Amino acid sequence: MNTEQILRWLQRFATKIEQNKEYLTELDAAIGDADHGINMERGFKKLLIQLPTITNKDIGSILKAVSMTLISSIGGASGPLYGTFFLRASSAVADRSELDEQDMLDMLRAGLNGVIERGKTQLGDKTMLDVLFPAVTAFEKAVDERKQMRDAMAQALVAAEQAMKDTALMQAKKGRASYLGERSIGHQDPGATSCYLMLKCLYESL
Amino acid sequence: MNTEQILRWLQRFATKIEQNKEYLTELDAAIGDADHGINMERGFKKLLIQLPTITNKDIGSILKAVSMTLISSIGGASGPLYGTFFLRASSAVADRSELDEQDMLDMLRAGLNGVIERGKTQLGDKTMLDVLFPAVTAFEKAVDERKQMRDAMAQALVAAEQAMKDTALMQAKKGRASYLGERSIGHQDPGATSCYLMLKCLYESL
Amino acid sequence: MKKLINNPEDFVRESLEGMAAAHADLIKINFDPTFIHRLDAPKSGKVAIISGGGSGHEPMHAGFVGMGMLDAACPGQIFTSPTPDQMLAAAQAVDSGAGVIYIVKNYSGDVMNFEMATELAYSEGIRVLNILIDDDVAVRDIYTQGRRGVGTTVLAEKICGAAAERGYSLQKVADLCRRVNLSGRSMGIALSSCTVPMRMSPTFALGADEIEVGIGIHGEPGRKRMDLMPANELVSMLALSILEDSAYTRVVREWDMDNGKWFDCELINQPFQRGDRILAFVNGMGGTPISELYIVYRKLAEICQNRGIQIVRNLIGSYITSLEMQGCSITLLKLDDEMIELWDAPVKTPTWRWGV
Amino acid sequence: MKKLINNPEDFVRESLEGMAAAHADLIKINFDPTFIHRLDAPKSGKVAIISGGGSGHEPMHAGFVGMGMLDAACPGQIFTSPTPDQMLAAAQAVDSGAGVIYIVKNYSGDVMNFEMATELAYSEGIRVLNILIDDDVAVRDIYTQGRRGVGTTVLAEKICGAAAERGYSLQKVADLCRRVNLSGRSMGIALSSCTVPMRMSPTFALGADEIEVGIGIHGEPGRKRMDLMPANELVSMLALSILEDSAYTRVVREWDMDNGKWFDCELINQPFQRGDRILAFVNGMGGTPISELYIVYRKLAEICQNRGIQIVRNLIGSYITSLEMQGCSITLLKLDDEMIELWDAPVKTPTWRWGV
Ligand SMILES: Nc1ncnc2c1ncn2[C@@H]1O[C@H](COP(=O)(O)OP(=O)(O)O)[C@@H](O)[C@H]1O
Ligand SMILES: Nc1ncnc2c1ncn2[C@@H]1O[C@H](COP(=O)(O)OP(=O)(O)O)[C@@H](O)[C@H]1O
Ligand SMILES: [Mg+2]
Ligand SMILES: [Mg+2]
Ligand SMILES: [Mg+2]
Ligand SMILES: [Mg+2]
Repeated sequence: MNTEQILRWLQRFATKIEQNKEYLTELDAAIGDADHGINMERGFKKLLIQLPTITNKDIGSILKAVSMTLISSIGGASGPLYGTFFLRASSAVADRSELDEQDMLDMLRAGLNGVIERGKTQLGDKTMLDVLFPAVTAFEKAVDERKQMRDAMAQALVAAEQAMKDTALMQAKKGRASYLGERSIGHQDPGATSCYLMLKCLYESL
Repeated sequence: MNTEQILRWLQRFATKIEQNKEYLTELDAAIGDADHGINMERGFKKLLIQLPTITNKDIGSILKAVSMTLISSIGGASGPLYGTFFLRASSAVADRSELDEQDMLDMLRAGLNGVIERGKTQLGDKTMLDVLFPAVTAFEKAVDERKQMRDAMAQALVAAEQAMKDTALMQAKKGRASYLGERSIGHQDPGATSCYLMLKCLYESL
Repeated sequence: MKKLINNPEDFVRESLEGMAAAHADLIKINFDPTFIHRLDAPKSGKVAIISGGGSGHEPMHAGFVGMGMLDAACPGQIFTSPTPDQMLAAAQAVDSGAGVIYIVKNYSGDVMNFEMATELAYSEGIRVLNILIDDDVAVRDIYTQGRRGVGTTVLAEKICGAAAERGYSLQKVADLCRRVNLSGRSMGIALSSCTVPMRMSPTFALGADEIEVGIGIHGEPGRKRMDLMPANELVSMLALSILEDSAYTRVVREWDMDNGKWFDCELINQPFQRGDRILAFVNGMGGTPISELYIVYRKLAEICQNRGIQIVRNLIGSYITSLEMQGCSITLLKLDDEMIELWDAPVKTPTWRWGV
Repeated sequence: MKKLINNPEDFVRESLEGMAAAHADLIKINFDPTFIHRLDAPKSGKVAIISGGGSGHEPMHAGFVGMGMLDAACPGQIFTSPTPDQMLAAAQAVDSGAGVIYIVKNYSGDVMNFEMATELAYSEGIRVLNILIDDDVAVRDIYTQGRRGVGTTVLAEKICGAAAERGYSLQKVADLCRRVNLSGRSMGIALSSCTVPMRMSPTFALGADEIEVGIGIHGEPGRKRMDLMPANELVSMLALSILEDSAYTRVVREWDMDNGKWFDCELINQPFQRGDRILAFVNGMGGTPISELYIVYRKLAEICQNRGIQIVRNLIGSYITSLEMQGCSITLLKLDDEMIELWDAPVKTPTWRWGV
């Protein structure tokens, strides 16, 4: 995956967030405070403005810049989480302008670990982690099986989609949805959903 | 009209107010602040408790006591107006235990003048005055025509009933209803209505 | 409409009992007849300021009782004027001999009850004066008993309270109170109706996007119904109604303390003009969050600045309310040095406390 | 739901601009990144207290910036945590070198953003500590990230602000703040939902006679839905949930300033007991008239008295709100002599002013 594809990914993801602003907000309305789409869109609108100014940078620098923008404009729970994801991802691929399958795995895993540490979340807490973790695991398995980038990512995406749907079965233990107790069961998690969109855009940009 | 009849009048009026609490309040809701029935009932409930304690007094003293009770418990616009009505009425018949037609006229006229002075109202302002004034005028005419108490009061009541209905045609110029401007037209005045009830009870007590 | 109340009949009493329990260091409440008074009243040599009116406008007036403001307040039932016996008892409780001023909002009920109280207090040998507040420009005075008393009441009570605390004479406090009234104008809007506890249905009905412009503090209508507009446009409408109001002349009744009778006196509010220094008061009607009041103030400050009118003091919050009504009112008060100094003077009441 | 706003996106900015215009003698507002700070900050030798959180809870926090309370406040979008860059910029603006304390309410978003800010401020050489407020007994901590931060936040900011003003060291203010948190408990109810301006439909739906017990300040659910009851019964329910709450133990993360890393520390709130001296705080959620809050206080005072718990200070009003939500919360804070003295200490902010 080269710099251009990384930029395409970010561009696509930002656009996807814009298109799904209402949808993500409605998901958050059911079990949270009805702002996940609004929060994400605030950050990714900024990113869309910023992207043209960072096209000539390496992948690490691009992801770092993305991280800073998201951290300083999303707020809420998703701001630090997506911000940390991109921050850690950027460190894993510093100075690079091309990523092979292993680099991609390192990048995703670094981001994943960032989310876990920042959010103090566990699997099954009904958060974005419940999509990110199985997706990265599936990607790793595919890479171990020597799958090419596109195929490996396709497998990750299949896992991510199922995992996203499965969050509906979980009772939230982190974030605003947790205050609902059992009432959070039956609703798909908004952060998990935006995280799936991020991975989908990544796949589509390859 | 003797002391007993006066007491019967007050008793009847108080009961009538209790029965018409909702109705008077609804009339006030349309063009005022929805409390005329509540206000009147607060005062007349007190009066009902007080009445047994003043049965052995003369008419002037009874009316004075009534006045004090109403003044200190009704509040709003109707408190001082009914209070002043009974206060002035009491002065006109001080120390008396029996009233003839002329005494009754003096009493009503004194009360009427009290209402005019206290309220600074004119005829046609859409207030209780618009019932009280034509009723007293009709009573006076009947007394001039040498009608007996019951007949004279019957004539007053006919005038009062028509006058009460006619308040619906007027635009309010005093009290809360006046802020409605032309929107006050088409609604019967609550104070005029309670005033009609007072006169009706007076007639029925004879 | 849901409310945090018990029996609606007990609303006023229980709320006052809560106040008394909460502010036992400042005020005392007397029941039957009901009035709230300063713990330290009567204060020797000090003119006493008493106000009152229907309940449902809290914190006005009970919240303003204390050092530097009111000596006593007489609460009526919800939206119903209190009675003369309350006012008389309050005057008797707080009069030091230096006299009493009743500050009265111009509504039929309040005016009549306070007039009776004035006569009663006079007959009991109390030196008493009666000053009317009538500042609501929304009211067409041609077919009413004149403008209603609204926001300027709050400001008059603060300023005159400070004057009385400083030892102003009865006549001087009365003159000042009249001057404050002649320097203030107000207008309000309602986004929703209030609901009187005894009735539990809304006082008036507004459509989903409708507002009432020129609302009174009891839910009385004002100028017109219209569709909700952005805050900036609403504020412009209110501010211009006030700033462009021409001279307002009317005759009011005041008490002649020496001869024991009423006399008519003509009063005139002069229009605002470029160069005026003012106090800008943005008031919430009870159900409006303060964040929205600041949005209102923002636009109001801009309008005043553009017209060369200088806001030198401001007050933003819910001080004269209409139960849980949503909406706001704006009061602009032209200030002079004396009024500024008195505004800044120390105050210590359940609602307000500064300088001490 | 109607609101006095312009474009919903401009709500927070315009409201802050109104505040800045109204209180230019006390505070200054910086935009991009957004924070409100004391005019006179940094104050040499003084520990700086910074708080922040989503907007929509006004007057908290911006209304508490000023002498004797906060040095800076960082407002986020409505109900959305502010961002680390705001918090860092605020710290840089008000730090005198004596250090900075972030007072953080326990919500995922606030905690994560403030943790990032703490790390950033540390890396910029600022002596920074991070104290959590988690006082909402309505929350079942078994399946959440613990109790939410609500009313105790307001009291902690007043008390710690006074301590910082007196020259307490960074560690001493932090210890005090932790102690306040360990001495306070809260719970609230909603009679109606709030409506977020960007969405304009109610956050949650309640039936005509339904209330939400244990409501959070963003409209999050708490313990249960039930039918409206008389105020006295609701107050009993809230008060007993607080007074009978047993010892509450949890592990929170704090910042080790010397080694630049997080460490876990176990905290315990002890239950209230007979003989305790407390501050009783009855808070309105934004749309509740103060008259109703006094009805709540009346019953609360009675309950405390019956249990031998002595209310020595109280606070009644809308200080930590949820837009125009109707309802209230009760916070009880166990006091000691030091806390009482600091509570009484002078304060001068847009919302609070006494002693000066
Ligand atoms: N501690 C956490 N760890 C990981 N993800 C979390 C955590 N808390 C919340 N989230 C995610 O954040 C999403 C909500 O984001 P958003 O609505 O933008 O923020 P907020 O909850 O502050 O309103 C949730 O759906 C969940 O996926
Ligand atoms: N100035 C006045 N003179 C005579 N009657 C008046 C005056 N003002 C009001 N009223 C009467 O009082 C009635 C309203 O009484 P009520 O509702 O009890 O008091 P309030 O208007 O204070 O709520 C009106 O219907 C009207 O008949
Ligand atoms: Mg959310
Ligand atoms: Mg009425
Ligand atoms: Mg009334
Ligand atoms: Mg949020």
